[in-house]
Amino acid sequence: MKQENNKAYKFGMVVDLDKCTGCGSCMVSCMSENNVPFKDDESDKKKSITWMRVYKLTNGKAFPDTQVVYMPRPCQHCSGKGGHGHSPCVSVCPATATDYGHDTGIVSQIYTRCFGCRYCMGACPYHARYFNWWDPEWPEGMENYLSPNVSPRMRGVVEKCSFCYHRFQAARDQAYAEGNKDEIAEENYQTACTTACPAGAIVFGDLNNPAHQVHKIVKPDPHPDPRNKHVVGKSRNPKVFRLLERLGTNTKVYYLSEREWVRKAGDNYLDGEWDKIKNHHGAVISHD
Amino acid sequence: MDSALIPEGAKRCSFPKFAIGIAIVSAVILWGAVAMGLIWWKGLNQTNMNDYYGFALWIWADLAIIAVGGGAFFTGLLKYIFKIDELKNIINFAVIIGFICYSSALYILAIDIGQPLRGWFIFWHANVHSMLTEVAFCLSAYFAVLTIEFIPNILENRQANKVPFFNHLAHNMHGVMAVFAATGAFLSFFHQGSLGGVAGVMFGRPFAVREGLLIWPWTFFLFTWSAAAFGPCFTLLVTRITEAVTGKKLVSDKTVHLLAKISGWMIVTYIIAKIIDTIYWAMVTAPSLGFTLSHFYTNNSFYGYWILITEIVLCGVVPGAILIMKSTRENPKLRLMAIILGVIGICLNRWVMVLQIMAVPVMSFDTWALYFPSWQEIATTILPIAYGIILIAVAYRYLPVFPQEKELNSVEPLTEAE
Amino acid sequence: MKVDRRSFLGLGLGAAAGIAVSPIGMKLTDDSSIWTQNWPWTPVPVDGEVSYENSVCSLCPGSCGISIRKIDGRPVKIEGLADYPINDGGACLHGIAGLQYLYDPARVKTPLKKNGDKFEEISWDDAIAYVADKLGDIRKSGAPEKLACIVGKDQGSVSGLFKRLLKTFGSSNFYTMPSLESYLELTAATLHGEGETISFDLENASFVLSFGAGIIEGWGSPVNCFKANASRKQRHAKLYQIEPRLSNTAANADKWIPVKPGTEADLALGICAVILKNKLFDSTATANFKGGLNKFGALLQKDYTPSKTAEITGVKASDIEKIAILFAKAKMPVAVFGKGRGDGAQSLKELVAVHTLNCLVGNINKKGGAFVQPKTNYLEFPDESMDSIAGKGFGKTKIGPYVNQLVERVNASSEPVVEALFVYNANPCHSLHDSKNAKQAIGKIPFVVSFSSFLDETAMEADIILPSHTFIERLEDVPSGGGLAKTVVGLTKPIVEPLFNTKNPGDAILLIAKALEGNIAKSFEWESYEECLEGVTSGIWDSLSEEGFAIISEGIPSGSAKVNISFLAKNPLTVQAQGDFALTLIPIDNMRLISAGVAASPFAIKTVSDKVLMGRDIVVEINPLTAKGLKDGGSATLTTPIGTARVKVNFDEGIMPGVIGMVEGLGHTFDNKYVSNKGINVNDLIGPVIESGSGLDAAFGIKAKISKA
Amino acid sequence: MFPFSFEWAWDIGHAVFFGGFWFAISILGAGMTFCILKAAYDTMNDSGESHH
Repeated sequence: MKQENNKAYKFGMVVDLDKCTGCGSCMVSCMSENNVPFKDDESDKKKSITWMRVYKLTNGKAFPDTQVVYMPRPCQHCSGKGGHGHSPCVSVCPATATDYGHDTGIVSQIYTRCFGCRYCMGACPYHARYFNWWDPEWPEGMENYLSPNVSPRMRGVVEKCSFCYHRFQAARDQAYAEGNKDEIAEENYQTACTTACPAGAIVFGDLNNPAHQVHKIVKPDPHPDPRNKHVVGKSRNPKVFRLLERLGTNTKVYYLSEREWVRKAGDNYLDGEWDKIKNHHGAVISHD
Repeated sequence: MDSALIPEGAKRCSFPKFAIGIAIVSAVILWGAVAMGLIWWKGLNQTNMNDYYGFALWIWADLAIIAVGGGAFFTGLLKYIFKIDELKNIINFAVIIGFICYSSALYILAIDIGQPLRGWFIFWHANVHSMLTEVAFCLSAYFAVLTIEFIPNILENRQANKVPFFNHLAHNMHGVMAVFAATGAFLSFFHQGSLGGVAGVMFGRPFAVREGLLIWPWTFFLFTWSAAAFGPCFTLLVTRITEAVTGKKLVSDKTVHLLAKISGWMIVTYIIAKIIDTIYWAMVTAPSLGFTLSHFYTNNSFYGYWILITEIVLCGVVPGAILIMKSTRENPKLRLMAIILGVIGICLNRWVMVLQIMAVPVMSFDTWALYFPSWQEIATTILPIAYGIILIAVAYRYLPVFPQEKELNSVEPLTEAE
Repeated sequence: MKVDRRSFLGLGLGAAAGIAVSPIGMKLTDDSSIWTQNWPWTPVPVDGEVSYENSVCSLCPGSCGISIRKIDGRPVKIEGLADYPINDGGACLHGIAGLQYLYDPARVKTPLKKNGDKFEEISWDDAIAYVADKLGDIRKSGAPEKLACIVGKDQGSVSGLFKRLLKTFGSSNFYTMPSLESYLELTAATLHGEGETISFDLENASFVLSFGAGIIEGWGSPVNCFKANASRKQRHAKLYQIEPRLSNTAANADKWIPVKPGTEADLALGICAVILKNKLFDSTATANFKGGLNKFGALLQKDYTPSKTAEITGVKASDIEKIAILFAKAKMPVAVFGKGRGDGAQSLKELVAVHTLNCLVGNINKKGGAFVQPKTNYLEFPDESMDSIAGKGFGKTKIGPYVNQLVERVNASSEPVVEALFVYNANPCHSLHDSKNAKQAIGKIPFVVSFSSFLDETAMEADIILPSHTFIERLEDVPSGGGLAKTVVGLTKPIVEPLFNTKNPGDAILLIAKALEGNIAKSFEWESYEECLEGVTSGIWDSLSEEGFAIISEGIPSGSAKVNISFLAKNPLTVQAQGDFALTLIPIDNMRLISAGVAASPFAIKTVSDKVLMGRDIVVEINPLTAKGLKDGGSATLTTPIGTARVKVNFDEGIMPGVIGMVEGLGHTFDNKYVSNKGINVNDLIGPVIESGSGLDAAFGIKAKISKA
Repeated sequence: MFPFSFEWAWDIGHAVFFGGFWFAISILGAGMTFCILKAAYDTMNDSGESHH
């Protein structure tokens, strides 16, 4: 299954949760960029399509020690155990309707191929995948604002965040036009949520490229985690963590927070486990 | 009026009585058909499924009926491969039950998918790494096998049999049935297993994921084994019900005891494996991912420890024990209780492996999700039962399903009820 | 017989086999799946040439620069405009969703005239003639002051035109809805003198002491505030948030100081007391104080000792002292006022008390402090031509200082105090406290002219609607506001041809003025609004038309500011919540909703949490300690002195015991199923409380009780 | 599913999976063909007898 190009991007994201204000710009920018539909009642969040969803986390303490943090959650674009591209969803899709781009690290979704078995949704622990329970409908005239870069989905198929793949295609075409085949400028490919964030909390780029912001912040470990061979690309920044890293999903969306309880909320730990690892969390016996 | 079609010497109720019975059951089918129509016309928004419950009642029903339908391949395996000739007395019926289960499974899949008209993509654009792909291929192939196994029995209908070609065809098919049975066993092994694999490979779902052998998680083997173990229970249960309804003895105790015994030992071996698997999962797998057993069983009253204990002890260990001991096995009441518990157990196992997986939160800040099916889901799930009843009734009335029927009922000339 | 059956069976099987092997089945299967991939009822957006246009968003005082992506002239996406002096690329969810307003189902597509209780379409000519005719009668009757006008904000040329029309007509009854801008000016006027205004250098402040200002809840110039707040991390600047609930701002702050609702002013005075007592103030700054600093100090030492303040506010005495010292000793401290978005009800005592902290520590007109400078006015209107009627009418005093008094007077008096009302860019029937009361008043006015783009609650009360272009379809100057440390005027440009038979409100005014003839027409001798705009902004027009914006003022103002402390020295009373129930209901400003002006877009509503809106039910925040007898997520009945509502409750440890929080901006009732008939309008439950001395509606909340439904 | 559908790959996964599948299918196919042909043959034979 190895079809890696000599020039492979590994697009990823890091979200600074201390900066995130929970304002919702990323959600709306995503919706309008990707022709996401809306219904008259969207308050049932289990039936509401939000490629980018902002979760509200609390530290569970009583007044006045309560703390709250907002966590934007796009598709995590898992590269699967050992980073071989077998993400939880890609490996289960019976019709190859979702696939892992070994040249980009992006998990794609082919709406015209999907026949709606929803196995991928069951397999995704992040609830990043959404099913079109209804036909998409727009009020009269409003379909005029739909973007031709992203095809509206029909009823009965699964959809999810694509890291604005159409923007990658545009940037790639631009790079080709400018004659530098295998180098897309960092600023030329940014997702809609990243550019919209008024707090500048989201940073997006190529995790393989040391020159990119995202790489500088995350400092992905080139070697597998000695404590769990399935985990690769673990951050060597002690303030950076990933969601459910222990499962070996190897997400490419990282989170950054100064607050310990927030970092702890990123995964599940048995009693006492966290205290053992928190201090050298991320900064694992740093290779190289 | 339809006496010409009824097997020679067999006593059946009057046609009007039969017709009325069929009509009543057909009403249920109609109800289901309406729901089915709604779902196809308006889409899956007719269900109570949501983005947390992509898999729900239907997938459970699928897994459950395929599991209990496992009696067909297993009995076939014993009869044709292991040459346990005694089972010829029940193999026809086992096949019919299997046929009903598998045709129902296919029908449920057809309404469960969001784009039924694209259903064939699963074959055309097959992703061979997906357990579901394996299920689809083996399941449909095995359905072909069941059809093939069913045909001879149909051709043995009094009128059909008069047609020389059919007569010969039936004869020849019996001749090579072993080959078909072997193929069926091969296919069943894989799709039953893959259904277990469906859950076992979800490494994003600590409640479902299991280690395993090569590409196959332990659930793969547990599902195959449990289908073989509990399938016969269902065969025996349906036989018992048919006997009750027809007021006739249709299968000799000898045969029943034999199948019950085999089933018993299968259940015991399975439940030992299941217990080991559960302990390993609870002690090693889940903790390695940061989860304690209590996380899965103590949030709400529905998904409590009771479900685990009921599945493994009450509906696993108990029926197993009853069926392996001669004294209890040959006690009709205890045996009936055991096979009922067994059938409940396998269905409960499939429920847990579909719906509890969806209910358990994985992200530390996520919440439990509970779900109750819409009437459309319920109606479409009950439809196969009605369809099964009709098919069995028709088969029993017009086909020589039970070779022992005549000898077992030769003595008393009574008018039976249907 | 036998033969028949056999041949029949043979035939049947043959046919079946035939169809099975024929390609018909395959073809149909394939075609059907292709059909599902191109369902005619699933739109396919047309592709075309991509282009970008810059403009300015005027949905809120933020006035952010926006870039609109177009496909063959069809706008498909709004994004923040990079390098724009206010938002530099960032954008808020409402601006990004702007295109949904363009196609809003509730848009008024052509002038409408009320006939009985339903609207009829009429032409612009008839509409203008009708309005001019009605106004003409009022003028003839010799009481021109009975024409009143309510606008969203008193800034920009369009408001200027309304004001001018009223003046030349002969009325001084020009009202603006409450806005942070107006509060800043009022505070400045009280402490520093008329014509001054205040802004805050949040981008540089090293210690921000916010008295409930929702710095990331839409306060001031939202996106600019988001950026300033986000940069705290790099600058190691601190934010202390004082308010009764854990708002997003409080959650994001370095410290959240819960305070009893409505006692912010007392806390500020308590802090002043500590600063004065411990000589932590800047003596060069206090040199600028007049109006009885000593009297003020004495008063504080008597009534606002840490212990007494702690009593009133619920903040520990030790904390009050700590905060005072931190604030006074900080390198670049700034105290920020204006609860929530700052455009709701405010108490002048609170505004002045908080700003006095800035004056005491001497951060006025210093980097990272508060800026005090004259209001910038870039508009140069030629002198109006006034006739005797105009002069006489305009000379008469206003009905009341603020909209609330207007509403009060109209409802109180039997014969109409207002004959005709213009409403532009405002929705008083939804956003004023006791909105039912406001609705009644508007309904009582014989002739109401709405210039709304949408058939909102106020427009529905109007007798005639002269629909305006949305900000995507029109030309307008949009000055920044809301305490922004610099003043930037942006130019909103028409991005698309108007979708419907609407006009630029500026042009509508010109038409009315011309139709009124006489001195009024003479005062509006422009061919079009565009010509007018170019004229009145001539000073900055080149920059506006070329850059898309003009920076009027920037950087730290020179000179210090005199401080007149007499208002506080008179020891004004702190406003109390109306009623005598045990709990206090306070409104919550939620960034994902809009409390004043237009309603939130479908996209914005979609992002609203199910802990705020569940189906049709609004969800209120309540501390578990206060929620005796209630079930988390269950229904309850909320009662205040002016109303009762069915709500759902959400147990939240992030709100003070004894307080109930209800979000603002829901409960719209117009015809847009995506945003209307969701929850209730908190202003139906809270009534105005007029602050003595300022005349402001200072209702920070209202007493309430809640019980299981 | 077929070498001409574009997900097809000549790797182990496909070889094993489709190998097994087509093997089973061909057995069923062959088995049925045999039965039908033989049945037809037998039918012709005994009808031949009846003429004598």
